[in-house]
Formats: sequence, C-alpha cells, structure tokens
Amino acid sequence: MKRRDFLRNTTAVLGSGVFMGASLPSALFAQETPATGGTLIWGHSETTQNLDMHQTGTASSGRVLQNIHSSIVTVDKDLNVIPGLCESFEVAPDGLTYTFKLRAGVKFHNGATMTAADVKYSFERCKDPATGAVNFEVFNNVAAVETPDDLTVVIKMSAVNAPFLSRLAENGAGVVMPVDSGPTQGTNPMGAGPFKFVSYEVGTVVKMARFDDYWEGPSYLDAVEAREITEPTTRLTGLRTGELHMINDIPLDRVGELQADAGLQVKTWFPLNFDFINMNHTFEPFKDKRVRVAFDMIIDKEALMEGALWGQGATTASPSFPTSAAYNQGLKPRAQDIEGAKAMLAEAGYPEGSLNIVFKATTNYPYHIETAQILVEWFKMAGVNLTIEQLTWADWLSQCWVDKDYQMTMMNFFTLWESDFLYFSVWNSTGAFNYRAINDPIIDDLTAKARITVDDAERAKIYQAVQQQIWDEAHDIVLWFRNGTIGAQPAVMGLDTVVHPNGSNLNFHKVWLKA
Amino acid sequence: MKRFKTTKGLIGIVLLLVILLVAILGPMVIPPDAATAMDMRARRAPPSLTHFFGTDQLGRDMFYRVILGTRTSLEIAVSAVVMSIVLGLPLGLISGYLGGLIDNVLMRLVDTLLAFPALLLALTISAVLGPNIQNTIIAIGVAFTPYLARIIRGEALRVAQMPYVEAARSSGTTDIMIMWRHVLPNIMPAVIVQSTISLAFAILAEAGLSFLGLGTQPPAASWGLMIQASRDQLDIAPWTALVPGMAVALTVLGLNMFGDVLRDILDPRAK
Amino acid sequence: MKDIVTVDHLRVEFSTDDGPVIGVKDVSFAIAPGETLCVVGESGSGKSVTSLSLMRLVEFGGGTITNGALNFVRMDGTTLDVAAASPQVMGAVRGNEIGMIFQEPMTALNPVFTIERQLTDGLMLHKGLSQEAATARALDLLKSVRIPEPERRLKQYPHELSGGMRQRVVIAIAIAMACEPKLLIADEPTTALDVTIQAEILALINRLKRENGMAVLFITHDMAVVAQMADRVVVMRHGSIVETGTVQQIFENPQEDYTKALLAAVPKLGEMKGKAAPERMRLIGDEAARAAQTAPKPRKPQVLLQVKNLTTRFPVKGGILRRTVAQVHAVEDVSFTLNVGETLALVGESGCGKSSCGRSILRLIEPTSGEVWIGGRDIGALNRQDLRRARADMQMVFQDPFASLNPYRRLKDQVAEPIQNFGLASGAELRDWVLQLFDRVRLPREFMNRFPHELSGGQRQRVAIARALAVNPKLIVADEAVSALDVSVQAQVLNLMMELQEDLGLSYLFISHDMAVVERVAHHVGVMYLGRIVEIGPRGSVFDNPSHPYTKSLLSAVPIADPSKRRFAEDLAFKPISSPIFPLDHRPALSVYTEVAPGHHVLQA
Amino acid sequence: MRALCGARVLSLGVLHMAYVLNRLLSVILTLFLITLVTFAVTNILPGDVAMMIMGTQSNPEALAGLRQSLGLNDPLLVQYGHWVGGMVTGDWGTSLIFKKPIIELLGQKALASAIIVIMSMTIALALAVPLGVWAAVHRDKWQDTVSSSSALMGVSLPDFFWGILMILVFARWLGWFPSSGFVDPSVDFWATLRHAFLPSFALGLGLMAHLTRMTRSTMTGILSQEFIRVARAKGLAERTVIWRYALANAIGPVITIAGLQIGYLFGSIIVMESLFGYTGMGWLTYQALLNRDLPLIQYTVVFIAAVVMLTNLAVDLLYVVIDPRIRLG
Repeated sequence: MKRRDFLRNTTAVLGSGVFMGASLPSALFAQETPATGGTLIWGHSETTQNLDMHQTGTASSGRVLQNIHSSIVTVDKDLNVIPGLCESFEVAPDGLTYTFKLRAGVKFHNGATMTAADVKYSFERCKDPATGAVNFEVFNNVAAVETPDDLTVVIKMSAVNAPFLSRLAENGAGVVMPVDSGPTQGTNPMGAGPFKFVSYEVGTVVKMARFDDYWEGPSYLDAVEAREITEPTTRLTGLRTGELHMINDIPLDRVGELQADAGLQVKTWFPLNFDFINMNHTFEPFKDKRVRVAFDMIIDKEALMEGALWGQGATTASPSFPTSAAYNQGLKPRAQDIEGAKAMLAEAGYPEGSLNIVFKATTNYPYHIETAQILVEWFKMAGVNLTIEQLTWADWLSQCWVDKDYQMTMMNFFTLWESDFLYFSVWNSTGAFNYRAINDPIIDDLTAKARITVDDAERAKIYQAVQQQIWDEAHDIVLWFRNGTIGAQPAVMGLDTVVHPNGSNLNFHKVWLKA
Repeated sequence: MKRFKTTKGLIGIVLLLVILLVAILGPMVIPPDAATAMDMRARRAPPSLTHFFGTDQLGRDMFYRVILGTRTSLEIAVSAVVMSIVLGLPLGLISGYLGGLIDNVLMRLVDTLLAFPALLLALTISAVLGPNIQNTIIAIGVAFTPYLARIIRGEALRVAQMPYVEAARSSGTTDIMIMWRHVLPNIMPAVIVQSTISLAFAILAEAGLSFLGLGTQPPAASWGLMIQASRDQLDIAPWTALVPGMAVALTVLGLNMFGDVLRDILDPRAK
Repeated sequence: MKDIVTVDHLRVEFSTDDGPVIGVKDVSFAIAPGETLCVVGESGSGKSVTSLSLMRLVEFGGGTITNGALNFVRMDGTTLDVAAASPQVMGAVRGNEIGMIFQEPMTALNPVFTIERQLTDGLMLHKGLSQEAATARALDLLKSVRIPEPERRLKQYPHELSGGMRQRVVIAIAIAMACEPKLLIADEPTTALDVTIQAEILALINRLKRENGMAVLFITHDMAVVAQMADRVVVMRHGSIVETGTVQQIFENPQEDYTKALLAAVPKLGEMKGKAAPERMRLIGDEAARAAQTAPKPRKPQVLLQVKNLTTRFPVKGGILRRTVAQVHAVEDVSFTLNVGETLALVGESGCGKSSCGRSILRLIEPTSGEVWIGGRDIGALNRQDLRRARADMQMVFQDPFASLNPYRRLKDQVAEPIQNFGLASGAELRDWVLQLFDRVRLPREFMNRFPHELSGGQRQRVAIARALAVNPKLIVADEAVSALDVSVQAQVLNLMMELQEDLGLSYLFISHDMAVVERVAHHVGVMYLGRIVEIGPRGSVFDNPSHPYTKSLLSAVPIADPSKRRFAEDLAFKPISSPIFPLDHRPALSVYTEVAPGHHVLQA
Repeated sequence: MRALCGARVLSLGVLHMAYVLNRLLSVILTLFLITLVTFAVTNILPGDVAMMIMGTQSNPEALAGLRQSLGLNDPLLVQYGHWVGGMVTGDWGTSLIFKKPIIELLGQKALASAIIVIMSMTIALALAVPLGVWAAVHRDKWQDTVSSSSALMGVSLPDFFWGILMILVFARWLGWFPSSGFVDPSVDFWATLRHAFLPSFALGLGLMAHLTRMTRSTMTGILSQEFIRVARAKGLAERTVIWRYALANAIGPVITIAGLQIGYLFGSIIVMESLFGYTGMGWLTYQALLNRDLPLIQYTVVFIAAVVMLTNLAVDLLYVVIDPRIRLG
C-alpha cells in the first residue's frame, strides 16, 4: 500500500522545475548604485586543493581560481564564445588557423603587461604533458603557437578541431598566465583576473584582494575570503548567525527552508549538472536493449527527482545544455510502467526475481545514495533485486570509471554546452569517458560526422539524432538537471552576476556589500 | 547495597532481554519491507500516532527501522567483539604470561596496530575487499584487537604472579595448562567488562564506517547507519538521531549493568 | 583516677548486601589515664570495630553505632559522648585528643605527600600553627619517636623509609597534637613488622605512655604482645567480651574456656627447653589427639635433601640495552642437609633470603649456582621435562591461603591437579584419591565441590596442604605456611603438619619468621641474614646457645607470652639490615663456619 | 620477587635514564614497523592521486601524463627508499593535492590539532574527575548510577551528534561561540580559544566516559587504603581527605588513561575537525586518504603515530613527577 501511495503522491506534489530564480529582498534594491569596499566572507562547500589552474581538475579549486584568472575567450549568457583577454578572434575558413588580437594594456597581478608571449607560454604549458594539465587535450591538434607581434597570437592546427574555441572558454584551458609563472602557480596563483591571490591556509581559507588594474575595471569588494566549511549544517549555521555573507551549495533538502526565511537571499539556478544512471554494457543482461529499456521504464523520473533532489532540479531526457541549439526538445523521459517493464524483462528472458543487480553509488554525492534507495523499491516491484554498494569517491573512480567493474551505477557531469566534447567522449565507442563500454555504430557515425560538419544548425541536428539514439537504445538513463544554489545575507548585492553562465563557476567581480 | 546492585542487574537483564527479543522477534513480526517502505508525504515527520518515532528523510518509519535495525547492529557489534576477543585473547595471554622476548615482539606488533589509524584500515578493507557486513565486522574486529590484547596482557601479567600460579607450576602443571586453568578464568572478568564497553563502541563504529561506505548498505536499516544518516538533519529532525541514539544508549546501559552482574555470576566468590 | 574513656554497651551494625550484620554486639570497658588496655581476639572478634567506633571512623566502612555510649573526657574536662557527637566536633577530637596508629605502616602514609606535609597538616588544622611552627614541631615529633636523621626524613616520601621508620612516623602523627594526647589507639601496630622492629615500636609506645601519661588502647591478636604490653586485658570473641582482667589474672588464672584455649594455642618461646623432639600444640578439646601422639619413633638419620653452596642472585637491569648493572644477592652460598622425616626451619626477617632459598630449591626461581640433591638427583641439572616430573617429590605450601588457591576452581579440581599432571589417576580412582586427601587433612568431604572463598583461612591452608600431599612428595617447603592464620587455627594446622610428618615420614623445609613457632616444630634451625645462613644446628642447641650476634638479637626481640617476662621497657635500637645489592664485580667471601657444638655451626665474621 | 623491590628503590636513577632510552628505542622500532605497514597498505589501496585530481575528466592518456609529472611511476622499493630517506634527512617532499611542502602542512595542522587535543582533554578531565570522585564516594548508591549513566551517554551517541548539538545550541541559538573555523593563535589567541572551544567540548564528552570510570575505580581503591583512615583519624575534614589526600593518588592512573586516549582522540578529531571547519591533523589525514595523496598519507600516519607514542612516553614521565614513588633518583 505504502509504495503505491508514494508513487501517486510524489507525482501529485511535483511543481514545475525552477529556473533561475532569486527569492527576493535583493531584487527590490537591484537598481541601487553599487558601493565599493568590504570583505565578502564566503562559506565555500569544498576544499581547495592545488591552486595551479592548469593542474586543477576539481570544481572547488576552479570556483576560487575563476576570480584570479582571465581567459582569452569566454561565453555570454547564451553560451556564444566571446572575446575575453583578446579583442577579437578569427578562424580561418579551413579551420586550421586561429588568430587572436589581444587587448592592449592588460595587467597581470605582478604589474607586467600581457603580451602574446604570455599567451604562447600559457598554451604551451598546458599542452605539455609534463605539466600534468587537466585540459591538455584541448591543444591536441595544435601544431604551433606563433606570436607575430606583441598583441597577436596565431595558432596553427594540424587537423580541424571544431570545438577548439569553446573548449578554450571552458575551465582552465584558455587562461593566460605571465611568462615563467608556472612553477609558482600551485602555491601563488597569478593571472589577470579581478582578484589577487593573498593567501591560502590549506583547508581553512583562501583570501583574495581586489586587483585595481583589472582590465574590466576594479571590483567593488575590497577582498573575498573563501572559508572552507564542508559540513552542510555548519555552513547553514554560519549563514544564519551572520558569520558568513554567503554560502554556495545549500543542501537541496534545505533550500525550501531557507527560501522561507525572509532574512536571507536564496538563489537557485539550473543546470548545475545532469545525472544519469549507467548500465555496464559488458554485463550480460545489459547487452539486451530490452533490459535497458525496461529498466528505464521502471523509474519515475519526476518522483525520483522530488525524492532525491527535494524538487531542486528538472527532469530531462537529453543531457544537452537546455538552452543550447542541440537540445532535443522532442525527447521526453520514459513514463513509469512497471507492468510493462516486467513483461519486457520476461520477454528478454529475465522473469520476476531472476535479476540480481549490484548498484554502486558513491558517498561523494549523498543524493546518489538516496536515489539508489528509492530505485531499490521500484525495482523490487518489478521483480528485480537491486543491492546497493556504497563507494568512496576514490573507489568509485577506480572501480567504475577506470576498471569498468560494476553492473549499474550513476554519475553526474557538469552540463557541458560543447556538444562534441559531451557526445563524442561520453557515447562514442572510442570516447575517453565511455566507461559503460557502449558500442553503437550509429552513434559512432553521427559523432564522427558532426566533427567535420561546419554548419552549426546542421551539427545541432546531428546531435539531436544522437540524443534520440541514446534514448531509443536506453544506453543510459538520463534523469535530470540539478540546481545550483547560493544562500546569502540581504546585504550581498549583485548576486545575479556571481554564477558563470556555465553554471558551475563563481565570479565576484560585480558583487558588492550594502552598508 | 546488594539489593541495589541486584535491582540494577535486574534492570540490565530486562533491558538486554527486551533488546534481544526485539532483535529476534522483530523481523518475524514486522514485514521486512516495513523498514524500507517510503512515504513521500511524510518525509521527516515528527513522532505521531501514525509514526511512533517519526520518519526519516525518505519518509521511512523510524519505529520499524529501529526495530528491524536491532538485529543487524547487534550482529555486527557482537561478531566484531567476538573476533577481537578471538584474536586478542591468545595474543594478550601469551604475551602477558610468558613475558620476555615473545612479549616484547608481540607488544611491538600491538603498538604498531594501535598507532595505525583505524580509518586507513577501514578504507583499505572497504576498497580491497568491498563494502559489506562481513568486511565491516573484520574492520571493527581488527581495530579493536590491539586494545583488548593490551588489557588482557596486563591482566595476565598480574595473574601470572599470583601464588596459585606458582603453586600450579610447582605441582608440575605445564604452561599451557596453567594458562588454560588458572590464568584464563581469572582474567575473564576484565575481558567481560572490556567486551561490554567494546560492544557499545562497535555499534557506533559502524556508524562511522558507513560514512566511508563500509557498514550496512542502504536501504537496509542498522542503528549505526541511521545515526549516520541523521547527521545532516539533526537541527530539523532531531528524532532521526535520538531514536537510534536511545537504542544504542539503552543497549550500552543494559550491557553495563548486566556486565557487573555477569562478573558476579562468573565469580564464585560472589555466590 | 577518673577513667578517660568509658565504653558502655557498645553495639555496631554494618549494613550489607544481606541485611545488617553485627560487628560489635555488646561491649563495655573503661580506660584510666596512663593505662594500657589490650583488646585481644581473633579475626572477626570485633576488636578493630571497637577501636574505630571510638574515633567514629566506623561510619566510613558502612558501620553504624546503634547502641551504647562512648564517653570520652576531653581536654577541657567536659565529657563527650562520641557516639552522638557531630562531625565537626569529631573533626576537632580526632587526631587532636585521640591519636590512632594502624596496622599497615606500608600503606598508612600517603605515598604522594612528604612526611613533613603529613605531619604538619594536622598541626596546622588543630593548633592553628604557622607553617614554620608546624615544621619545627614536626621535627620535634620525629626526634621524640627516635627516627634517625629526622631533618632529612621531613623532606622524604614514605617509600623512601623502611617499614619501622614509617610506623614511627605514624606514631608521630598520632601523638602530634599535644605532648599528652589523652588517648592513643593502636590497632595491631606491629603485626606487619619484623620482630626486631616490633620490639622497637613496642618499646617506643611504652616510653611515650610513660613520659606523657596517656592512655593506650592496644588492639592485637598476639597474646605474646599482650603479655608484654597490657596493664589490663579485654578478650573479645564474636563481637562480645569474653573476659576482662588484669594482665596477670588473664595469663595466670584465666576463667573462661575460650581464654584458656587461646593461651594454650600460643607457643611460648623457651617452653621447649630441654625437649629433644618437636611437640604438638596443646589444644583445648584436642586432648585426645594429643594423647594419640606416639612417642617419636627413633629414625636412622637418612639424608633427603642436600643443598650445596646454593647461590641465587637477581639481576638489576639498567642501561639502554637493559644490561645487568648490579645484582641482588638473595641467597649466598647456602649449604645444609635435611633428613627424611625431619623439619629444618629457616628463620630470619623479611628480605633475608629465606623464601628465595626455598624457591631456588624447587627451581621456581633459577639458582645462580650450587647444587640441590634430592634422593640422589641433582635438581639443578634436570631439563624441563625431568624437572616437571621431579617436582612430584617436592611440593610447596604458600603463606597466603587466599592467594594460593585459584578462586575460580573447585577445591577438588585444585587438589586433583597435581595427580592429573603426573597422570597418576583418573575417573573414580582420582575421585577416591582426592577424597582420601580431604580426609587426611581433616576437611569434610562436602567441601570438595566448594570454591576457595567458601572456606576460612585455616581450611584453605588445609586444602593447600592436601594439594601438596597429592602426589606423595618427600619434601614440602612450607613458606610462612601458618603466618597468616589466627593463633588457634595456626596451632591446628601446625599439629596437622606434625601429624602428617609422623605418619608419612615427610620432611619439611619450614620457612618462618616466628621464633616461637619454630622452636615448637623444628628439628633443626637455620638462621638467615642477608642471604646467608649465619647459624645452623639442632633446635635445642641454637635456641639455648645462640652464638651469632644476629641470632642473639633476634631472640632477644621476640615477645614472650608471659607477663612476668617483660622485655620492652627501654628504647631499643637494633642494627638495621643492610642492602643485599652489590655491583656486578662484587665477589662475596665464601661462607665459613665454626662448629660450636655438635652439628651447630656459626658463620665466621 | 620481594627482594627485587628493594633493588628498585636503590638503583632508581640508573633505571630511569635507561627506562626513557629504552622506551625511545621501542618507539623508534614501532615507528619503523609503522612506516612499513603504512607503505604497504597505501600501495594496496586501489586508485591513485592522479585519478583523484582529474576526477571524471580523467582519461587514460591524461592520467598517464599526470602520473609521470607526479613521479608515481617509480618502482615501489625506490619510492619507499626515497620516503624513509627523506624522512630522516628532513626532506619530506610535497603534497600532491595541495602542492605544498608536507612539512609546512604538518606544522600548521599539528598546531591546530594540538590546541583541541589539549583543550578537549582538559575539559574531559575537568568533567570526569569530579564525576568519578562523586561516584566513588557514593559507591553503589544512586549517585554512582547517575554518574556512570551520564558518562555512558557520552559514548552512546557518536561524536558528531555532540558536535552538531554544540553548534546548534552555543553557536546558533545562544550565539556564544563561533560555529566554525580556526584562528591562528599568533593572530588572536582569545579567538583561537573561542573557535576551539566547541569542538573540544564535543570531543571531551566522548572522552569522559572512560575517564570517569577510571577515576571512579581508582578512587574506590584508594579510599579503602589505610592512609585515608589515617588522614581521617588526624581529624582532617572529609573534603580535604577526598580532594587532596585521595585525589593526589588517583590522578596518576587517570592521567595514564588520558594519555592512552590521545591515540583514540586522533581518530575522533577527523570527524570533529571536518564538522567545525577546524582543519587540523585529523582533517589532513582524511583528505590525504580520500585523495590517495600517498606521500601525505604516509607522513600524516607516521607523524600521528609518533605523536601518540611520544605523548604516552611523556605521560609516563609525568607520572614520575606526580608520583614520588617512581621519581628520578
């Protein structure tokens, strides 16, 4: 009885997905003139590690370093690549030469003026495997970085790489560091961003101060202190007691509670990331499409989202960035049909009670554990015995990601708007992130074709076809886009500008504190 | 005073009996599904007539969970403690009774184990052997062994110097028989006391381990897992911590009171 | 003179697990100033409870004074009923007007405070003295109890003092408050002390009493001490008074059977003079047994045990590598023989090596050198297996009947253990064997299934003897085997041992500190001092003609259970025993003896 | 054996130096064993730091490059040799995830942990000793039960429960203490103490149970000793008898237990430090372990082991100071 209640009610309770929305006080004063001064104390949800932008793969470090570095190109709200440290860029029609005209007079924190040599140094450092850069493969096809004059950078490619510019705008690859600053970047990061690095006390606090010569004009805040408080309850308490001006990552279950608090601002946005359930395609039952589709049918995505994310997200059947052209609007999540799923499983040779599946979930994402627990109940109804194994992040990475030693799991990815990176690496049979061992010739063909398709609209169509194929075959079960959240004191102004359009980075350039 | 002690012991025995009954009968009386059935209308519902002990973040009934979790928790705790006794008792006994070089070597080993962080041990076991209840028991049992070995060694050392041991030796009893007949019975009270304390620690250790993925795997219920899950909701749903917490507290209390009585029962002097 | 203390119908109850237990039933007595009243009785007689009641300390042990008055004349002449006094008043009386000495000098002082602090805190509390004045007074007190180097002692901690010195400090604390405390309570003050030190302490108490005119309430179980100390005696049993009288009345003309029995059980030093063989104790009600004692059959002396140049040293470890840096010379070049069916007593004060000697013979500790021959076998040369088997011939009975039995095993199992060890019997045969052993030591058969705690000390010691007898040994080493027993029980156990000797032809190595007992049971006596035998010979010869200075002082210090032979009027100071620790390269001289009488050897200086 | 007692008193001076050196030797031996075990265990652990840095962006090619640059490809024996060699010469290398010299990291974090370890132990003793004495004085009465039950409460609920409770009560509702963070004592010592108080208090509650028990049983034994009767017979107030005479004797064993608990404490601070954003050794070890930062794991483990063992040594020596019976000659 209870289970049926559960199903009916969760669907009934569901509201519509929340898009960008800041609950009030701040909106009222949005027109005020920004005041300069003050130190913003930010309760950061994660620990900052290596401070070298090139070597940093973790979102936590990136979130902080975003304020210290500037990238040669960036994206606007609509995810179009726009100039950053360059005034303009130009792609040769053959797609093999990129020419960047740099802004004049851009200052680094050390007082030096940026020249083409700095760009060359930065790109080559990132490309060099010895650097151990996380995004080094962005430069895979780069044959040479040439500097005809101080303000011109010409990049020669050995082969066409359509996504190159977008990748530069992504985390880290496009940042420009002063020549020879590499060895000290890890401990004393330096770039051309709005804030200068002041100090880092490992695990406790990163301090940054306004850089007055920032090329887009100085920031309002004197300084930003990113205090690292990983425990959600403690972070919430800090915000409530006024010890912190702002926190990121409000636990999803607490968003409603904070929104109800008139004394605080809450900002949620989506998508922070998307989640999907993975089935190992080398595991016998999952070789059969019917089993995968049946599994998809067992899951009520809306109810699951409500249960695991407390409604802080929106279901989707496509992993593409929701506002991007590639997003396949026609796809809808499969509706729950447990009887149908049962029948399909029986047809595939797995009658009720014959399937025993181990679901590996990582404790790194507590909501994955909650998701798994809810799944267990539905799968039980469909006659599938699901057992959860909890893994630490390191174990998940080594077992699921590297060794592909799992039957079923789930993961999230920051929602990448660059389709090639997303679909080729995740679903192409040779893709670097194809940890499910998916081998679908149709997807392989489509993703290869997209790479050499120059017309944007045409490419988008191809990617929509890829999404359709993923859905049809149920290679993975795409669940939802998850919200990002920020909570702040009423005095924190300009909160709308904090979140980078890619949904994951935070930038304090235009934030100010009301007296 | 005796009356007081007897009442105390009686309370302890009653407590433990109730807990044991719950552990044994719980799964027979209550359908096993009751611990995992979710009610999304009543997430984190406070204690009420429909949910005696409230519900957790997934709307699962805390009353059923705590009852069905009893057996798991006790199984883990008891097995782990038994394991630490099986490993630690011979170690401590031999070390303490024989002394000398053997003692030195064994104690250096024990020191090493003691200084070795339990966390690293748990992570290694979880990563290499996999997260399940058996391995949780191994992790806790191994982690407790050096403490127990230490205590037993101290006791064995004390008993080995008692005249009755000398008397036994002078009447031709072999070392093995002396350890078995004379040393072992006399160190048992200390072992029992230590075990009752260890049981409490073992229940809580499981809570800590489930943080690392070891321990009971959800959605199954155990006290440790429930306590761990309460961590992020303590301020808005305190019952999620208090309900399993009280279960542990009552068990610990019962064990403690019973421990004193058990010592008396085993001690012929107190009859 | 008016009595300083009048105890009137005192009754003390203890609340226990099994309801109230009566500690003292009905006790009345009075003490006059300058008088020593001895309360004597065996354990459980309520004598200590009586003394603790006078201080109202009995409450801290869970006791309550349920009846009676304890009238005490205070310094200001008023009379206080201690039983009804408030804690505040008692605080002012305790230590100030009534001083108390306890039994265990080793534990009577707080180990973590200096002697000075323990002496001065009471002075500062009761007399309001300044720190300096209190220290000065403390020094005076230490001088008056004749502690050597009193200035140094003030700064020392209790563990740095010997037992005798500690008891002097406790006495100093007890008499600290005034030159004439009204009353000094001494609860078994010398029981735990060596005989020479006991003599010194008794003399000290006598002197202080004499000089200060205080009253002394002296609690003891030792009739010999009573004879030496008492003006008047109260004999207690089971919480009631059996008999009261002057010391002469009690000793010369006891009225009650219990008193007579008590006195009979006490061996009096010197009473064996002129008797060739040991003699059983005269026990009241045991006349039949005594009559049954056949005249000792003359035996042809046949050597059972021969000890040659036995030396045992314990290493004192030090240095990084735990090397041996010095040695305790516990047993040093000891030689003697013991004949079949005879008893050799080793006597001496604590630390003299007599116990180590016994253990070395059994190889419970490994001797450093020397030979031990039993029945033609050198024990020292046996390997582990053979030694285990050889131990069937030699068994040991230990001092503490509480600690020498495993509390967790049934008595029959403990007695059967040696038999099983040697595989001598099993099943019904084993049971019968154990049964016989219980009969042999006169223990009821139903005790077989009991645990040690259900038995009294004497019964336990019988079990220990049964266990020792189990494998028909030839030699029994009895290490202070009767020292912890009440005097009447001690007499019974001694008689049992002598009876067994006669019946079974056992040889005893009887290790003891009690000269009077030794005189009673031994054929031969060896006196040990600093690990060596300083004098050895036939019992009569050694006791009648002690030739070594140490033997002489030892014998002069023994209290005699005869009030007409008082010995401790004047301060005594025996030579303290020196340390048995020597550097590694110390080469002790060989023991060379002079024969002063046939078989009577004395160590040459 | 009795004879040996005399020997002890006499050659105490010699014995004590030797004792200290002997203990130090065994500490070094144990540390060596720990380096071996730690090294072996950390190398059994699946996964590596390169993977952790890359996360879900890792692909075989990228991992290989990163591993190369981190020097993870050396043979094991070479790595062990490097490690032990570096440990001895003071070249402790760099943390792979934090890119900071390990020696510097340990220095900072050890200070933070030292503060809460000391503070929590002080709080635990301040609570446990009176409670234990109270129980001992009223042995087997209701007070005894109340004392042991309340001490048991401390261990019946996990550390984080008390930690969160502290945060809610003292930071959020009462606002007396900051909810999180660590302040360097050289900056503002008072703030350091304020920040350390709540985690220390929560830790102290966990430690209390055992200490209370120990105090109770030691005091019970001491209260039955003759010198207590002597003290009473002197007419000293019961207060003085218990709190001065008896306690002075009980404190030694209690401190020994407290010393042994340091090891346990280094386990509990992991949770408490994360909870309070108070990053010390526990937190550092945890991060190192989670991120498979092998050099950091190895140094934190050995460092903590060394601290624990040296603390115990120090406690034993402290005991010598407290208890004159074993004072240096």
